[in-house]
Amino acid sequence: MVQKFRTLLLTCLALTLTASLAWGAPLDAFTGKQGTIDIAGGTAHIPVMKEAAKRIMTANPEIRISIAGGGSGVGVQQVGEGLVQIGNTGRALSEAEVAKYGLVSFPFAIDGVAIVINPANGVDALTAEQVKGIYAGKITNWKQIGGADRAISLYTRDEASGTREVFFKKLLAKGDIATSANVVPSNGAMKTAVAQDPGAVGYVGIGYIDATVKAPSMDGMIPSQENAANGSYTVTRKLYMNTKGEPSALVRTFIDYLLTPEGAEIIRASGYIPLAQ
Amino acid sequence: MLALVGVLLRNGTGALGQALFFDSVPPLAAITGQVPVWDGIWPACVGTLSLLALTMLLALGPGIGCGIYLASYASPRIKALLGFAIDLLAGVPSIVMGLFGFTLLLTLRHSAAPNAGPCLLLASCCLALLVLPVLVSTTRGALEALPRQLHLSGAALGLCRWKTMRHILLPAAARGILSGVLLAAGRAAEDTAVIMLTGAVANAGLPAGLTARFEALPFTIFYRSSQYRDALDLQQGFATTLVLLALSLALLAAATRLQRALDQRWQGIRTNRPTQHADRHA
Amino acid sequence: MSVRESRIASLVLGASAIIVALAVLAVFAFLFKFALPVFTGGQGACILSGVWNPFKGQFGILPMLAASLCISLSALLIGWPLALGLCCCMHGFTPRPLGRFLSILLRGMTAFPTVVYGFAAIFLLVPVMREALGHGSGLNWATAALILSLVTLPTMTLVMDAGMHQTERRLRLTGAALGLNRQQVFSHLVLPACRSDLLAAAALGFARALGDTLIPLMLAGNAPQWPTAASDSIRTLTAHIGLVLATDSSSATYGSLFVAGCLLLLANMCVQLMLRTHLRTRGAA
Amino acid sequence: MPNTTSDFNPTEQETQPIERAARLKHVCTFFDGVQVLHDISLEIPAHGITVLVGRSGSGKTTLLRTFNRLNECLPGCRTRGSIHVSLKGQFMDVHGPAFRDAARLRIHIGMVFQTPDVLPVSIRRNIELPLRHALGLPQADIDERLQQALRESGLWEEVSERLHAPAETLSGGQQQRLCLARSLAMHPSLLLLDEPTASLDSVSARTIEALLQTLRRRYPVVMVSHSLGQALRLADRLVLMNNGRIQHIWNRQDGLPDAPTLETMLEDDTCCT
Repeated sequence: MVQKFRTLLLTCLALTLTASLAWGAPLDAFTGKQGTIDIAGGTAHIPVMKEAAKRIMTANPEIRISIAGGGSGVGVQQVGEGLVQIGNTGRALSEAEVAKYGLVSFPFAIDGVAIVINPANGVDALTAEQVKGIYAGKITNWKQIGGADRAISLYTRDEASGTREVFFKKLLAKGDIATSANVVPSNGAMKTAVAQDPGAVGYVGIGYIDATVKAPSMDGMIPSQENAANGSYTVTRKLYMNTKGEPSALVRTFIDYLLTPEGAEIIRASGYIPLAQ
Repeated sequence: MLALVGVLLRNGTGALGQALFFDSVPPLAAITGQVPVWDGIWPACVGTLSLLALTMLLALGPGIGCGIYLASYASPRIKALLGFAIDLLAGVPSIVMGLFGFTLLLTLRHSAAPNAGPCLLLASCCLALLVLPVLVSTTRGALEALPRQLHLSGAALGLCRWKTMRHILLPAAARGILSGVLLAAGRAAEDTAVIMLTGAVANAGLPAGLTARFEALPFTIFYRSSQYRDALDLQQGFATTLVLLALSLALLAAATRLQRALDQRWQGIRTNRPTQHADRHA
Repeated sequence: MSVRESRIASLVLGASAIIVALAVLAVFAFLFKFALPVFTGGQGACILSGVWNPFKGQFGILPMLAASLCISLSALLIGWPLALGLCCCMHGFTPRPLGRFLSILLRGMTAFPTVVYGFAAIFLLVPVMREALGHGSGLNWATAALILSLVTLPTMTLVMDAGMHQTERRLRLTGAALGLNRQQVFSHLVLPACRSDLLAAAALGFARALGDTLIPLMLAGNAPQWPTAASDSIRTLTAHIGLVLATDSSSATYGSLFVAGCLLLLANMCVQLMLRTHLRTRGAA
Repeated sequence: MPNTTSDFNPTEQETQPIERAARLKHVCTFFDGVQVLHDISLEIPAHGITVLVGRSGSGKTTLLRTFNRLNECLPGCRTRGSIHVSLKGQFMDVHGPAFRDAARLRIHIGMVFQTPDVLPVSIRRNIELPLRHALGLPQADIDERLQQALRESGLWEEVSERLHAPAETLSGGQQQRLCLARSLAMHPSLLLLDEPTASLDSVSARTIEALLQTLRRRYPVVMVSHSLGQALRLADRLVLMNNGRIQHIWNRQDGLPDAPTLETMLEDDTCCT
């Protein structure tokens, strides 16, 4: 029995060792460091943060990283109050926020925000005007814009959402959002809701789009990460990490890690476009 | 209800397995915490259990103590006043309790402990407050439901108030009190709203101490239901609900067994029922 | 030795009572303390108004208060008669094995985590409701109320059952001696004698429905509008707190959190006071 | 042992050999302001059975409970007057300021209630529990007293085989004898019985009565009885109560009244009002 455990332990050690050797170069920056990094904020960032944290903690168990969501607003507030070391936002900080808390921003990726509808919906193209009409509550049935006879159900994000802010500014041009719109608390919840509701219209970060939802073209622009990267899709935003003042050594290492090629690979795998350093 | 469980089982069983708990990390290494688990729910299980233990540790003493106090020590005025306060506390929604934890934290940060953050201890304190009224009122109820004669018997035998309580009333009411404890533990294990605001996060690994953030099963379920990215994630979500369900039911079963054992130890062993019946008419 | 032990016991018990009392005070004091600046700062009128649109400087949370009350009342309307019906089943209106099975099932249901209901309902009930109502998203008042009634059902049933169990034990023999069968004893003697238990169950169910966060957050749609129809997507105070906690801590949005918390406390206090006055007048009569 | 006679502070030492077990002087008891006992003065002889009779509500049970101050356990009760009880050979004021702890009094006064009040524990623990926790006796003494008390109450033959069974499985008569045994095991200075046979069938009642006949020589007994027949059979001293007052006292050596006379007196409540 003991023998078995020992073999198992040895295998584990060996695995860890090979793993750390394989990822050698960028993760080397963490060797010998220890401490805690708490991360909170934008929900779009979570997959990236999680993968990065997984690799770092596997290579160096002395470092503990905790990741919470909550939305961009939470990110600003918690990092501002000093509750976390990194607060993620899916939008640029306002001047008031920077001034109030003394925050420093580190953009690391680009994400597009796209309208999504149920795959069963026949509509394939929308214009910005139509979207404004839909969200203002003026267009209430899909047949008014060439779809089937079905009532439109609106989905929007909560006020703390960076996705909402981008959508609101760049696509709606700060137009009205009807109060009857359903409010969902995250990108994932948006996708779940739209995937289930045949009459739904909502918006998510492009990284979240998969086969369960459909993203119609917008004013002729096809929403995809390539188009967002080359500038032919304009409803985009940057994803930021924010720290209160200059980051500590450990946090700085974490941020730098995401800007290495390995970091870029993680970002790409999560569906975003890495920002070249 | 059965349909609900059925659907959960159908959708969830597929994902039940080692991978659900430990992802790709070898179980032994994961359990001992040598290798952090990221996509498994093992840290959440440990988180929930430690949260539960800490909460009950904090709540049991004052809860049961206050229940006893109200049942037999308090003056009528205090009884009415404190009883009302407890009823009010019982009605505080869990999200408001979470909000309280949050305000408490902000206050602490601006005064005594500038480095305090959301953590296991804070979450347990708020959860303890949440389940306190359950403990107090079931303890009080169980004691007050005992026949008045039992108080008199104790006194007539020359036992003082505390000894009557300790040796006669408490054991007689143990069953009721235990069901209160169970109810409280159940609420503490399932509550999401409180810990959402006071320390539960999506990923933290095994709980690292009282002042660290932690993962918890109910929060993980809530998180997966809104953040899942693919079918596997969803299936794991279902499986996680099954795990939480199993945990709750295990708690229930354990308490029922304990109740039976207590009864037997206290009341004596019931044997040969037929003869006993004959004795009655002897 | 015995004297000392009992003195220590009274001290410990008294101390725990004081701890509990302090805890209650602390909860209320903190929330009111954080809500107070909202009113003294002049945001009070703005928050206690009817429109929520933070981008236009409108921070009214009254629609959410209405939504909270509507959802919990309708959950009560569905759940309470059901609970009463279940109680009848458990007290002699169905064969004994079924009654026993129900009682075990209900006890098990109390152990069901709320979040499980929410999770399952998103994938089971929501599509059904969408089709049944013909329009809307399926995330609405009706869906949330239905699930909430299911969540509060076991608690209400068990509270009723506990009261009835006692009363029935007291009255069964008397009733039987009067020539009544079990059902008649139940409906003519036990039920009227348990009026206050029925009421307490209702109050408890209402309070739990009012205080639940996850079900409305996951199922009611969260649109900050006045509830007008069962298919409306609405936002409760609890869900509002969950959604909005995230915002910048100086705005009126943030202040609205604490006002919402206080409103919930006040609503709950009203229920408690009503229950108490009722019990007292009944007790005096 | 802390609860022995040594820590009593006798307020009144009787010089002559004690001939009485207890003495009440001018005792008045109120419940929520309503007077239940009016100026009761009564002596209980050191030997024999004193039986209290009277109609329902005449204050018999309340009077019985003044001896061990059990009324204080009920809400809203207030008692005035002096109560002296002979405890382990010392005649002491148990209601005065020097005697604060009623529990110390009650371990010396055994009480049996109208309905058998067995604790919801095993037969053995019913007797053990007060011995261990009220008297603090070591296990050896407890075992000895247990057996002795069960033999005294005539239960030993019936229960020695199943001491670990729940006491509730005993018949009513057995339960009542168990309660008696529980009191006897405490070696009481005074035994209070509150209609001990009221809830029993006539055969069980006879068993208890026979038991009391054997106990009367060893313990002073105060007993409430509803049955005039029983009262006349057992009483060495008969106290008739009416409306919270003592109406008449008879001693056996002076002759007890016959049953019809007593019945007439019970029915006639005009004499005292």
